[in-house]
This record gives sequence, C-alpha cells and structure tokens, in this order.
Amino acid sequence: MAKVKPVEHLERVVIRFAGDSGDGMQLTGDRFTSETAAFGNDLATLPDFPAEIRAPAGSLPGVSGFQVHFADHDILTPGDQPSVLVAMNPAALKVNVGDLAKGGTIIVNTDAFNDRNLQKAGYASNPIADGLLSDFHVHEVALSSMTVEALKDVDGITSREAERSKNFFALGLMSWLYNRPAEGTLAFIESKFAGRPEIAEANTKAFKAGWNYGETSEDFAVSYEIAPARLEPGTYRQISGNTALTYGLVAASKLSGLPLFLGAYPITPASDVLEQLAQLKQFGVRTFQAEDEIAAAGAALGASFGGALGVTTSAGPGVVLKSETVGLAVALELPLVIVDVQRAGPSTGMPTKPEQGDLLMVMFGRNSFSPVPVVAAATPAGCFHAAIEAARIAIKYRTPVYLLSDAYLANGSEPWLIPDLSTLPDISTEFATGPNGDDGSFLPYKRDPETLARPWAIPGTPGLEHRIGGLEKENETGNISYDPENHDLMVQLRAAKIAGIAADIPLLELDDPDGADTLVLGWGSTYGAIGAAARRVRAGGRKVATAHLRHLNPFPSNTGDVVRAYDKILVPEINLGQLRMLIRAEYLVDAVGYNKVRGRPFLAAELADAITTLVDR
Amino acid sequence: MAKVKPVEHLERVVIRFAGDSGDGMQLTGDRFTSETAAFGNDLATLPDFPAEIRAPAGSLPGVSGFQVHFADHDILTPGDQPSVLVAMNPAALKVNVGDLAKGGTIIVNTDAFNDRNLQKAGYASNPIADGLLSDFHVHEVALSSMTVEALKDVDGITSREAERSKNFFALGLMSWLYNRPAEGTLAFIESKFAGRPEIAEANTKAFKAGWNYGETSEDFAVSYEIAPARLEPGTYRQISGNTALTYGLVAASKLSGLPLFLGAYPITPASDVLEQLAQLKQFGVRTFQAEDEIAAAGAALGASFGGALGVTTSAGPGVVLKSETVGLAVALELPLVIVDVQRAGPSTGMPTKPEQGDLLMVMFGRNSFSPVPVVAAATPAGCFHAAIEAARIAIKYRTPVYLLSDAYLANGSEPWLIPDLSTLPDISTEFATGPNGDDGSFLPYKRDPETLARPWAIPGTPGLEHRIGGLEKENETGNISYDPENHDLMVQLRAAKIAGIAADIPLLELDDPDGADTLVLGWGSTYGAIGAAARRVRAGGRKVATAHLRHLNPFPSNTGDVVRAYDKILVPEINLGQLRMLIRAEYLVDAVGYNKVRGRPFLAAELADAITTLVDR
Amino acid sequence: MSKGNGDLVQLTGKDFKSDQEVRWCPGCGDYAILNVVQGFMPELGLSRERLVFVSGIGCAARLPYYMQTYGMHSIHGRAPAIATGLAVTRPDLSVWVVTGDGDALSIGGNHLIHALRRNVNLKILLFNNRIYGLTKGQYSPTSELGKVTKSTPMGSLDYPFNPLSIAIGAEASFVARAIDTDKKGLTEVLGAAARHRGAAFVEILQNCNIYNDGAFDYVRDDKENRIYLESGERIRFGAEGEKGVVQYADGSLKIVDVEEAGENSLLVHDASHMQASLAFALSRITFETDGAVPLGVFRSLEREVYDDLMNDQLDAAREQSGEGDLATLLHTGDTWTVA
Amino acid sequence: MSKGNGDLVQLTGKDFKSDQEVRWCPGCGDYAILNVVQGFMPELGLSRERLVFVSGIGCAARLPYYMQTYGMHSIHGRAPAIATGLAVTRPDLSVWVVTGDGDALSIGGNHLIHALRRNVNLKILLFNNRIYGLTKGQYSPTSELGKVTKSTPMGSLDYPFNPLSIAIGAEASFVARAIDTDKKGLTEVLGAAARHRGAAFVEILQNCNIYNDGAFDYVRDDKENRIYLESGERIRFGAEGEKGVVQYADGSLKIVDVEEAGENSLLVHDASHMQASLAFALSRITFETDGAVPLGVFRSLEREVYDDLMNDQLDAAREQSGEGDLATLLHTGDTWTVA
Ligand SMILES: Cc1ncc(C[n+]2csc(CCOP(=O)(O)OP(=O)(O)O)c2C)c(N)n1
Ligand SMILES: Cc1ncc(C[n+]2csc(CCOP(=O)(O)OP(=O)(O)O)c2C)c(N)n1
Ligand code: SF4
Ligand code: SF4
Ligand SMILES: [Mg+2]
Ligand SMILES: [Mg+2]
Repeated sequence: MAKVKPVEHLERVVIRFAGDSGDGMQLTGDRFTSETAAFGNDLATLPDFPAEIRAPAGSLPGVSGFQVHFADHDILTPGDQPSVLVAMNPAALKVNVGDLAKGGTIIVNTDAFNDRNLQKAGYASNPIADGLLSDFHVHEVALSSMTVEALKDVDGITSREAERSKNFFALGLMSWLYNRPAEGTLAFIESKFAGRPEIAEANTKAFKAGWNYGETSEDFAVSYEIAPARLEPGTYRQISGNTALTYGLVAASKLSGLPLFLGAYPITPASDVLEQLAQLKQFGVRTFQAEDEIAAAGAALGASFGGALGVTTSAGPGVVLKSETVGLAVALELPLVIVDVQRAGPSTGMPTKPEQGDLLMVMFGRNSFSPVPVVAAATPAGCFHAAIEAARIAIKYRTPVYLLSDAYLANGSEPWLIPDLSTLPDISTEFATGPNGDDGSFLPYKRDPETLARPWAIPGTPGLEHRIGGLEKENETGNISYDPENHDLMVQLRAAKIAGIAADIPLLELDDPDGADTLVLGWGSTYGAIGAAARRVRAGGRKVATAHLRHLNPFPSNTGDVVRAYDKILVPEINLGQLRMLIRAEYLVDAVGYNKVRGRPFLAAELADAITTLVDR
Repeated sequence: MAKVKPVEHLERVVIRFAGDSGDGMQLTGDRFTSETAAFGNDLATLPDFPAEIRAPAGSLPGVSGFQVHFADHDILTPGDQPSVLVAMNPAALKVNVGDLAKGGTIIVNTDAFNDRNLQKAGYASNPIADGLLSDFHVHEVALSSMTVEALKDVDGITSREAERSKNFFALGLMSWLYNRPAEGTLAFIESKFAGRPEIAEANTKAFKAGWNYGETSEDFAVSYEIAPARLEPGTYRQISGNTALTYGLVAASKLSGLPLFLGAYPITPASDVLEQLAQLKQFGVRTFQAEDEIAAAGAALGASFGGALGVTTSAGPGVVLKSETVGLAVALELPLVIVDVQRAGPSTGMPTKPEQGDLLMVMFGRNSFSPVPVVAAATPAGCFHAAIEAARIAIKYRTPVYLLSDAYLANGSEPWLIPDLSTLPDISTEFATGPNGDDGSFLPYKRDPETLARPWAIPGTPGLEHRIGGLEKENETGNISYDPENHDLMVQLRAAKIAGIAADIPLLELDDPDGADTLVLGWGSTYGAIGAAARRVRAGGRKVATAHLRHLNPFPSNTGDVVRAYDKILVPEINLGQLRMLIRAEYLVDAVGYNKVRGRPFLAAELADAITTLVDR
Repeated sequence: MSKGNGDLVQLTGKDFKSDQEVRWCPGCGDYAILNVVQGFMPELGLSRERLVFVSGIGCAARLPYYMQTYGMHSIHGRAPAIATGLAVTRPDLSVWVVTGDGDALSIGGNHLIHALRRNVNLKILLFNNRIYGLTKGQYSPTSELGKVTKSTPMGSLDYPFNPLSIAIGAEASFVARAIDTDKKGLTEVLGAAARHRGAAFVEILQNCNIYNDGAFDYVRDDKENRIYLESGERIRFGAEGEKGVVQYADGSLKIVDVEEAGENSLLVHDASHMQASLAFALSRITFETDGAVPLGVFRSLEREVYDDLMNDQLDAAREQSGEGDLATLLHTGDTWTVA
Repeated sequence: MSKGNGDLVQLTGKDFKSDQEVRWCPGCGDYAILNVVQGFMPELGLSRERLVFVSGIGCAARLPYYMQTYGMHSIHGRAPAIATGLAVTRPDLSVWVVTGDGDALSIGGNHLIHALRRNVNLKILLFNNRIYGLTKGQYSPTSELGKVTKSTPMGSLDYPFNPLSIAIGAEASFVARAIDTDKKGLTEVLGAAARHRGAAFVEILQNCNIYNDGAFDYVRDDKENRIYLESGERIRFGAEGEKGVVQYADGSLKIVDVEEAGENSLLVHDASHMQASLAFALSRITFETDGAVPLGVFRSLEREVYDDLMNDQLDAAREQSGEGDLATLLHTGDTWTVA
C-alpha cells in the first residue's frame, strides 16, 4: 500500500494495545508483532491478560493488554514504558495510562467513551475532555463507528459483528503509522477465517480502512519508520516461551530417541505446553491429562521406568503437589523432567502473573535430602535449549530435573534464529542389555564410575528383571537395606552424583567489558531487564559486570571464582532473595538483593538505578 | 526381695535388651526403665524396632532392641556403647555385639542357640562356644527352659505360653543384678494382665525366678548399685517424645481455651500421636483419621477457620503432601500446627529411623514465598514445651507453624519433672467480635500493629461475615487484588509478620563456661549428643561453647551476635548441612558441618572427636 | 461459640448478596445458580453468620465471594476436606461446599468420596459443565468420550464419570440432580439437601457458554426429556407424561410408552430404599442411552452422621472419665518424687 | 523396544520366585496370595521380562519384591497412576498393580477410580484386610463402622466403602472378588482378569492375622456362605445349593430358599450386561446384610481401552501428517530470513 505522507525515522518504539477481554487485543498484538518480525526489527513482547475468563465488559479487571517493543538494534525487554498506548475503552485507558511515558502518544476509541463505560472505569468525567491527558499526545479516533461504517456493504454480518472488527481497524492504523508490511496480516486473515469468508472480508476491510484512515486523516501528519535490526543471518521466527519449551521437549525426544510422555494437569500459565504437545502426536508424543498433578508426575515416572522420556508440566501450586513423587524419582534414580512455569503466589496467588518464587521449593521442597538438578530458562526462546538441557541431564544422570520458566517467559515472545538441527546435542543413552555383576548377576544400583548414574534396565529386557522402590537400597544390589553405613554411603552417592554434574555444564559466562567491581548476578527471566539495565549504567559511564545462571543446581564450577572476584554483588530477583541466599551460603559473599514482587518483570530503569546506587556506594 | 550377695557401686550403666520381635523386648526395656526411674537414676532410652511387622522369627531383620542408659548423675544420651547386652537369640547377638564396649557383659539365652537359629542368624558355628566372644564377659543362661520349668505349676497355660514369659525371667535377673525396685513391675503385671490371671501369675513367677536365679546362681557373684541422681526436686515421670508432644498439644488446647482438632493420616513414627490423642476425647479432643495427608491438613485448617486449634501430624513423606495446604494457610493467615516427626529418607527411606532431613523442606517447600515459623524439640520431654510454643506462635500470629521432632525423640524417653500448670504460658487469644474499619466495616486483613496478625473472625459471629481465599488479597479489605504494588506490600507484610516473631521468643542460650573460640551450634535431637560430647571435650581440657536452636524460623534475635563471636563454628546435623546453610547465608560465617546420615543418633564420642579436631585446628 | 443472635430475622435473597462484583462470563449458567442459591437461603431460617460456603478452585468455586455469609475460596479439589474439619468442630453451622466437575471429580475425587461415605453434614453442590472453565477449556472427567477440547485436539480418550453413580457407589446417603436454569427444581433439591442431616450431594447441570455451550440443551431446553423423580410415585415423564420407566427381571431399567406398557408396570420411586441399587440404576438413565435425564432426589437415606458420632464420643468420654484434667493427665502412669 | 524372546518357554510358579526372603508375619494371608499369583503366572504365557508388578506402600505392597519379574514398590496410593504411565507407553507389557485397602481406597482412592474409568490395561489386585497392617493396626476405609482399633479406641465413625460398589460406580469394566486361601477361585479370577483387555479390578479378601484376625472367617472358613457367580447361570449357593438370589420389582436383591421360591425365580448372572446396575446390586450383597458373599466375576464388559485409543491416535496422527519432522515443526508459522 502506497504512502504519501512524510516518514520520520525512529530507533525504537514501545506500543501497548489495551482493551476489553473481548476486544481481541492479544490477536492484534500478535499480528502487529508478526508484521514487525517480518520487517526485520528486533522485538520483545509482554502480553498481560486478566485473570477472569470474561470479566464484565468495560470493567477494570476485564482489561487485556499486549505490549510490543521493537527497534533497529537488538533489544532485551518488552520495554519499561510504552511510548504509544492504544486504548479501546475507558477502562483500558485508566489501567494503562499510568505506565505511559510523559509526552507519549495515546490513541483512543472515542466511541467507547460513553457514560456507562466511563462509570464502569470509575471516571467521574471524560478524561479525554477534562484535561487529564494533557501530558500526552492524544489521537481521538472513532474506531467503532468508522469500522461499522466501513463494513456496511459486507454481506452476512450483523452490525455487532462488524463492530467486532474494530481491532483490525486499529491494527491497520498502527501498521500504517509504523510502516509495517501488511501482506502477512492479510494472508493470516484469509487462512484463519477461511471457514467464514464474510468475517474474513470484514476484517480485511477494517484493516484497510484503518490504514487508509492514517493515510488520509489530518490527525496523523507523519508516519514512522524503524529500520530493520542487524541480526545474525539465518531464518527467524517469533516464538513464545511456552512454544519454545514445547519444541524443546519434542527435540529432546528426537535427540534422545526416547518417546516423549507428558503427564500434566491443566494450570495457568503452563496449560498450553500440554495443549501444544497434544497436537504433536505425529512425533510419537503421548499426552496424558491426569486427574491431578500427583498422578501426572507419577505417570511420567512410570513411563520413564518403561524407557520413555517422562515429563510433567505445571505451575507452582501444582508443582508443589509433585514433590513426593519427585522424591521417589530421586530414590529410584530414573529420568524425569518437571517443568515449573512459575507464577505469583503464595497459594493460588495471581495465576497469570510472573514471579521467581519457586527456586527454593524445587531445591529443597522434598522430605529428607533428595538433591535434584535445576535448570532455568532466561528468555522466551531460551526455553528451547533449556528443555533440551534439562532432558539431557535427566537422561544421562538418571535423575529428576526441574526446569524453571515463568509466566513472563511463557507468554512473552521474541524473534528466534531457528537452529540448525545438526547443532543440537546428541542426548541419546543406552539401556542396560545384560548383567553387570562380576558373578553374572544384574546390579541395578551399580553405578557408572564417571557419571555415578545407575543402569537403566527397562522392562522387556530378558534376564534383567529387578525391583526398585522408595525404601533405602543396598549399594549396587538395590536390595532393601537398613544398614546405617550403607545409608550414609547412599546419601553421599546421591549427593555426589548431582554435584558432579557441575563438570558437565558450561561455565558461568561473565560480561565485564570494563573491569568493574560490581557484579549483577541473575537467573531466569530477569535476564533481559538486567542486560538492559547494565547497558544504561554503562552508557552512563559506570562500570558493571553481569552474569546469568542457567544452572541453579549444581552451579557452574566457576561460579565461586566469578562471584569472589567482585567487591559488590547485586542479585535482582522477583522474590525476596532466593538465589541470593544460595550464593551467600555457598560462597560466603555479601551478595545483596534487589527484590520487588509485583507480579511483573523488572523495569530496566529501576534496575539501572539500583545498580548505579550500588556501584556508587 | 532380700539380698545376700555383695553389692558393688557403679556411676552409670548402659544396657541393651535385644531379641526377636516376638520376644517382648520393648516391654522388658520399658519396665526396666520404669524401675530405674522410680529408683531415682537419671536415664535416657533408645528403642530400635525392626521395620517389618513380624519379620520371620529368628531372622536378622526381625531383631528388636531397647537400650537404656542410667546413672547417678544427669545424663544426656542413651549411651554410645552398651556395657551390657541381653541377647535372647543368635540373631540378636549378631546384630548387636558389634556395638558392645570391649570388656562388656553379655547375657545370652543359651536355649535359643540351636542349629536352626544359628543358621538363620548366619552363624556357621555357635559363637558362645567358638571363642568369638572372648573379648566379653559372657553369662550363659538357659532362659527359656528355666522359665518353662519355673511355670510348670501354673494352671491354664501351655508350655509355649510359659516360654513366652522368658522376657520377665530376664527382667527379673537384670533387676536383681542392678538392684532395681521390683514393686512397680509386679503391680504392672497385675494390672496389665488383670483379664488373664494365669498370664499374670506366669509373668510374676518368671520375674521372681529370674531374680532368684541371680541371687542363687554362682555365675553372678556380685550385684550392682547405681545411686540415685541428684535431680531437681519435684514429681517425675518417664516420658517419650511422642507422649510429651501429645500432652503438649492437649496443654496448648487447655491454655488457649481452643478445642483441639487433629487431622492425621497414620505414618511411622508419628502414628502414635494420633493414637494417643484419640484416647483423650474427655479433653474435647477431636481426632480425624483422614483419607490422606492432604485431607488431614485441610480438615485441620477448616477447623482453625471455625475457631479450633487445628493440628496435623505426620512424618516427612506425609508432611511433603501437606505443603500446598500450608501455603493456603499462609495466605489465609490462620493458625495451624504441622508436626513433622522426621525419619530417614529420601522417599520412603527407612521409616523407623531418625534423621534431620526435613528442615529445609519445612522452610522452603512451598510454591512462592510463604514464610512459616519452625520450632524444633531437642529432647523427648522437650516435645511438651515445643508443642505449646508452636501453638502459641500459631495462635498469636495467625500462621501455620511447623513443629519438628524425629524418630529418636519420638520413641526415646527420659525422666521428666512434671511441670506445675501455673508455670505454663497463657496462650489464649481473642476472636474478633465487631467491626474494625473506620467506617464500621469489617476488614479481615487489617493487622494488629504490633504482631501484624490479622483478626480471627470465626463463623457464627454476627456482622463479621467475610470471605477469604488463596488469591492475592488487597491489604486490609482482603478483597481479591491483582494490583502490583499491593502484591509487593502483602509479600512484605507476610515476611515482616514472621520475622517479627524474633522479638517474641527467647534469646539463644550460650553455654561457654571457659571462653572458647569454637562454637558447636545444634538443633533438634542432637542436643544430648552435643552436650555429652562437649562435656568430654571439656573434661579433656579443651574449651568449647555450645548453643542449641529451638526456633529455626525466625532465629532468636541474638543468633548473629552469638555466632559471630566465634572463630570456628561446628554444626553437627544428621543431614548434609541444612542449618549450616541457613546460618552461613544469614550471618556469612564459615560454619562447618559434622554430617553422618546413618538413620541413628550421633555418638557422643564421634562428636567429641570432631569437636576436638576443630578446636585444635 | 456464638450461635448467632438473629435466627428469627426475616431475610430475603438480597441479604445474601455480597458487595463483590460478580465476574463470570455474561450468559454463564453460574449466574442462574447463584440467584437460586441466594433466593433459597432465607428458607434455611438461619442468620447469615451461621452459613459458610467453602469452595475449591474453578469458575464455580468463585461463588462464595458473592455470598454475604462466611466463606472460604480454598485450593483446587480440597474443599470437602476443609469443610469436614469445619463441620465436625462447629455443628452449629450450616456448611456448603461449592465445586466444579474438575474440582470435585478430578483432583478432588478422593476427598469427595470420603466425605460422602463418612456422611459428614455437608451440602455439596457440584456445578457440572463437563469442562474446565477457569483454565479455558480442557476436557473434564465428565466430558463425553471423544470430546475435542484444547487438550484433546483429536478427542478425549477417557470414559467419563457419571457423578451420581460414583456418589452412590461411594455410599452417599443423599444424591440429587437439578438444572441451573430450573429455578423450581433446583430450589426443591436445595431444600431437600438442607433438610437431610448428613452429606448431601447435588449435581447441578450448568451451561458454560464459552467453552462447552449447549452441553445440556437436551434437557435444559427440551423440558420433555426431564424425568422428575418423586418418592412414592411411579416414574413417568414427557410432555403429557406419556413415557415411563420400568424395571426388567435382570434389574435393568428401560424407558417405555406408558400406554403400551400399562401404568401399573411403571417403577415406583423410593428415594429412601435401604438398598442403593435402585438409585444406582436410575443414575444409569442418561440422555445418551435413553434420551432422557432423571432429576430431583435419587436417594435420601437416614444414616448416622460423622459429626454427630464424633461429638457423641466426646460426650461419652466425658461421661466416663469426667472432663479431662491436665494435671491428672501429666501424672498418668508411674511417677516418683524427688525431695 | 524388546518384546522379550522367551514367550514360548514353559515356566512354572517357581520361576517367578525372587531371591528375596518373604517377610510377612507368619500366618498372613499374603503368603497364600503370593503363592497363587506365582503359580498362576505361567498361564499368562509370557516370559518374565514382560511382566511388571507395581505397588504402593503397605504389607500387600511388598509383593513385587518377591516376584522374579520387573517391579516397582512406589509410594503410598500412587501405584495406579504410575502404572498408567507405564502401560500406555509400553503396550507390550503385562502390568499388574498390587495394593491394600488403605493404599487403594484411602490415600489412593482418586487414582484408582480414574484408572478404572479410563479403562487402562492394568490388572489391579486389592488385598483387602480391612485394616492398616504395615502401620500396625489403624482402621481402614473398609473397616466396619464402630471398629475399635489403635486410632479409634471408642470405635470408628466412618461408614466403610464397599470396594466393588465404588469400582462399579467408577465405571470399572471388570470387577471380581476372591479369597486369599481359595486357590481355585482366586486362580480363576486372575485368569479372567488377565484375559480382560482394560482395567481389571480384583478384590482379594485377605486375613491379617495380627491386627484383624478372622475378619473374613464367615466366608473363608464357612464355605457355604460363598456365592460363586457364573455368567449365564442362575445364582445359587449353600452346602447343597439350597439358597439362591432373586430380584424384586423395586430392583432389590434378596436371598431365598430355592425350594420355596422355585429355581426359575432365581436371578441369572450376566457379567457382561450393558447396564452396570446388576453388578452393582450384586455388590450390595454382603455378609452383614445377607449372610453370604458373592465371589467371582461380577462384571466384565468389553469397552475401549485407554492405552489402545492413545496409541491409535498416534497412528492416526502419523497417517494424517506423516511422521513428525522436527525441522518442519520449528519452522511452523511465519518465518523470515536475515541474510
Ligand atoms: C493444584 C492446582 N492445579 C490446577 C489448578 C488449575 N485449575 C484451576 S480451576 C481448574 C479446573 C476447573 O474446572 P471445574 O472444576 O470443572 O470448574 P469450572 O471452572 O468448570 O467451573 C484447574 C485445572 C489449580 N488452581 N490448582
Ligand atoms: C504418604 C504416606 N503416608 C502414609 C504412609 C504410611 N503407611 C504405609 S502403609 C499404610 C497403610 C497400609 O494399609 P493397607 O494399604 O491396607 O496395606 P496393608 O498393610 O494392610 O496390606 C500407611 C498409612 C506412607 N508410607 N506414606
Ligand atoms: S468459562 Fe464457562 S463456566 Fe467459567 S464463567 Fe465463563 S461461561 Fe461460566
Ligand atoms: S501385619 Fe497383617 S497384613 Fe501385614 S504382614 Fe502381618 S499379618 Fe500380614
Ligand atoms: Mg467445570
Ligand atoms: Mg490393609
């Protein structure tokens, strides 16, 4: 579509789309993101849904948002403050306007600012009219009525249905404003609504009407261009954490040659891993929606016993229920991957909101000493490799492994350079096929001297019939034993096996371009915010080092050296200091925390402030 | 019963009774202990049952043991090494002889040393005959046949039944040997077997026959006397940890004025708290044997909601299942006492054996940040006050509280100075009765400014109808809230409430008579062994300080001052270093551990060695 | 403990509305149920503080927030257990459990069946929409075999529970069924449940218009497919009562044309029959197998109530041994005195 | 995966004894069951490596240690869930679950009923001794009301489950009962369970001579109280077959004197009846109510098997979309290329 108005260049933009749950904001945001990705910007997104399925229309709890940050350079977070807010109704304005940068742009759907909606949003008067928005640049657009008007010739839809296309009008307008390629969206509409051509037509028309409105309306004097970012060459796609995690699990199954078995019970924000894997049966993936989380973990463990890659996925309130079964897996020494997509707690908490609250639970939340490796993803796309890594450790060491993600990674997305399959690790293993005892017997707890892993002898293997269980086992034979010294030995062996994994994982990478005396150490989804904050701090002329842990148990073998090399250590966490505690206990360094538990990611700005304060101390 | 043989004086004796599960060793040990207590010695006991209900007679796994340590001075442990072993059969000898001090005494039931039994115990030849026991002083006593002979005139019992009385023969003999008062046992037999007078007669006769055998047999030249210990004046009884805990819970109910509700699911070694409380219905105690541990905890929480003192008891594999419910209790801010009688793990582990493996689980084993106070008993009798203390904190701060005991405390016993009821704390509370909001409304999360506890408004109170739940709550109103800053505030408030308890618990007591530079810091059931070890170390001329934590969360407010005052800190734990980790993280002191995980208490001697090594370093 | 002081105050449904905004999807069957429940409450003749609603997690489980009574929105599946602890310690309260098909029959299945066999004095309302609403549309244990949902794109594989059959199999003493929009039927069933001392299990067919719309249209809309059970009456239904239920020699039930079969051949309903078999057989009549759905009280049998038995034991113990005395307790067994 | 290479080897019961010493109490009914199970194994015609015994925790749950097959002694109550994961991924195996009344019906109740409704191809043997053996004598969910045990000194308060009723209520496709010491009856039932594709639930009445001795003497010792069910046969029993079972018009069952009632009035057993009501009604005949106990196969109905359906879906998906290709998967949706 051609352009006549002048075009200005920008380096980066943060847009937030906000509207009622029923307004299709997630779809709008997704499409805008796809266009942006196709255009070649770097980007990061942050959806923010309401907890209710469909809270009452127009109400504050019903507001659904989607933020996308895109730039001509590589970026790390979805942005602290939107520069542009699209508000489909008063509630959306009310909930989001506080986050907007001063001087930012607001596009409001004036049609929705009627008395009823204003009242539901708790506005005594119309904020558009009464000067409340004077700090911002406001575009008043009659989105609904213009959409209905634009679609009056579409056959087979009611005017209510027509009005529903207003999100495509908004998308068209924004696509014009930021010079996004429209083809992808038009093709998407065709295929998505193939079954209902009248809807496809309506959405297409609405989109074009929005685009043309930008082009014609005097309210929009210029449009903006954000040049493509210089990204590594290769084929990209956009990917969310949950999808990356799903793909990682499937890849682990392929790479190991073990059929994937998922035991899961639905829970926000982990359910869609179950839902996505359920669609991949052609990969030999079995998904079992269990009666509860205990059964989900148990079934996965049973599948592992039989030689499958047993995986179970949940969020904190479900993962906590799996603890007893994970303890059994520790005793049985069988592979099991337990995925925890963390959310805000305690208890039911805020189901759709992220938090890093479960680290200590997965480390210690089982009766008695039962060490379990912990892997944590740092970015949405990083969930792919984290899943493969968790499976690798589980398979190689015959151990349960926790894989931590969170609600922010799960739903956030970013461009992903699709890996060449040949670069992925071989994580295959060998089942036991014959006796390993000197006397020709089979010793199920005789360990590999290097990994300390025991043989995995799966049912169906003639001659290796054996019994395993949760009672303490005699070393090597695996027979029940109450011998005191044997128990101590087994406790030590189980500890040594997990500790030994430190030799088999990458070293902690340190980013310290300037030789700083302050280290920021992070884990999990704070990766982006820490990186962005460090850039700001460095841009401000200060020195700071960063390092990010992807293995939380065991720590990479150089972790002690890294942390001891700094005078000051800051550990930002969306909890009250869980990694910080582990680091302090392990290395006796006076790590301090930056801890805000608000059910949302850190802002780069606040972290930059916290780092600056510490650097200057 | 009169005495003619000479009497020698001893300061202390450690006797272990060992026999088949069916031989009544626990009863024998219990009776001997009661006699000893009545005589006025200080004492400590350590029962050691097999895991099987009734392992095959004569087999090694079927051996049941009971150790009692008694002395003319105050003692702290059941003794490292028995000085006397009573072995009722070859298996009992085999299992226990290794623990016996060189030069110790063995009393064997020669009748049981037949080929069949020797073979079952894995003896190629008879150890009595073949010189294997040459390091010991062996008394060969035909316990079985002498018992049968002694009872031949008792009417109404078979010779098998007569043979069963042999444990009373042994008890009579030992009672003679150590000059124990016999009246208590004779009275006990009368009342215990009141319903079967022929058995009462048999046991009485067997007991007397054993006594008389000591008096007449040339094999026993002297008997021994251990003078009464100088104990604080008052009325004493013998008490095991589980009984003390039971009484403590009942006392807490009386002291608080709240009816006690116990939700429990049977599990070793916690079951008898349920069983004992079930016998105390006249105290208004309701015991609910639930379908599982989750329901047990849930029902207790429901009872608390209604204004009862809700308690749930279990061991590690059951406590882990309660975690989700405890998380709910954290969110609801209601009292709940969760008792964990720890046993060896991981998983099912060794159900009858002690371990200190659950500290980190109770600290951290819940999704997200959900702080819970932790109280740990240090001695069997100490379980009484620990239970009251746990209930006090739960009630006052409206919070779940974990109370840690273990298999050693649970079954071990010691003399207990029965407290004067007037010395017990008042732990009563007040339910909300009216509105607390400025506008006359009821605010279920408006906190007491001092304790930060919220009002406890129980159903049935007119006008205070309100709803609570596991979703995040708005401060004060308790309404569901997803507001980011509110969540952070609530997280901080929950943390502050628990941290603030530090001001309301006793300071950590330091025992440092000589001004040492080494501190031994313990918690839980290692109290006795640490104390005994410190005595040895000091007796050896070295200086060592000790301190024992009874509150693990929060720590007493002076803990930092105490630990920082020492150059060297040793934390002995029957785990791989759980308190040690907490102390290191909190106070950045280089605490080292002494860790052996053998399913049994530490020996004073090994701890003394470990302390000595550190002191000398 | 307070017994409440307003038992005689005349309340109306409105008095049971809390100040919280109701947040189900527009059109959800839960609204209808909430209205009926609130409207029914005054019939209990209890003041509001005597009422407690305990729920698990799910859309259904939000109901307690909307009731101006005491309430607890607990954790997924555990409401029956939590409510048991409350009910047995507080016999003065009327305790209601609100749960969904996932909450009650999936994660909470065990607590449900145990509460039923114990016959704890709870009124359990199961909102069955045959789907997981709150988590956005996965199949539930009552979803029909082959159901295509988010988690079963090729159709579900597990044969569903029949909530009433499992309840009867679990020794429930009171079992009934109603429809969200059937105000009269639902009110009657709530009344019968409230009058029943012991555990009362009520399945309420509830439409989730977002994820499983129309699941019960065959009986929600098509009233002639409703078989209203009345104890002591022959079982007949249809627009003109032209259909009825007979029992064959092998114990199986069958729908017949009344005219053909003769009125006297029709089965007489007896909700309080000693044997649970009749109620069980009735629970097997479903739309899928028979084209009609029985509603009302299937079973209502007086049986000893757990809470009462527990409280009786406390009384008996006190009668036997007197009110427990702590000092005496601490001194049980052998004691000795050091001077 | 290995399918085993010895299917045709002729094995005997001894081949299924492991080298572990059996450690139940002398006289325990578990010994008899173990013997029958070991003796029955060769009838399966499978080599040992194809067999897996999965158990929870309890005395009964120790059985896998004694079987020279694959085995897992898991955690309390969870065996059906664990076995489900194994069975659906390994259709080549024969998976047996061994459980006790506490393990299966108390803590594990939910997993049991879900395994049954799903019709997972598991053979579930519930050793019912109406007590908790391993934890030394607390009452269980099958203990009779008023039972005095360690945890209920004044008698238990909860009405017991009838294991078969709850299984049938949970849509079990195969339900049977046998007695520990009745070698013939137990062997027959094991055979029928093994032949049934899907979940087979077998209650085995087992004497715990330490904590609940004699619980089943009325049918273990008194053979005339055993009602052996035979599909297609009229139900009669007694020393001379003088007693029988009839069904009344209200669906209830009753024991009658055959001579008086007439042989033709007796109910004909039909284990594969479409309606579960008959099996349910038979499950309600107990010693307490009727002085006799039905044994054998109550219900055996062919129904789609969860594991098969799951594996069929995998095949269908592969047929539809071809064997999954990872590269293709990673490239789904919009992609773009940076040069
Ligand atoms: C332990 C735990 N597991 C899972 C969830 C997620 N979850 C919440 S409600 C629900 C199911 C809701 O279905 P149902 O009980 O039928 O209620 P409905 O929403 O349909 O009314 C699930 C799986 C949770 N909150 N907690
Ligand atoms: C999670 C957990 N809770 C409780 C226990 C303790 N426990 C072990 S077996 C058992 C009950 C055994 O009863 P049942 O299943 O009837 O088997 P039986 O011993 O009678 O054969 C209990 C309560 C446990 N091991 N794990
Ligand atoms: S999702 Fe379904 S059950 Fe839940 S509120 Fe919406 S319509 Fe009702
Ligand atoms: S306790 Fe009972 S069930 Fe357990 S082994 Fe002994 S006799 Fe058998
Ligand atoms: Mg539902
Ligand atoms: Mg049992």
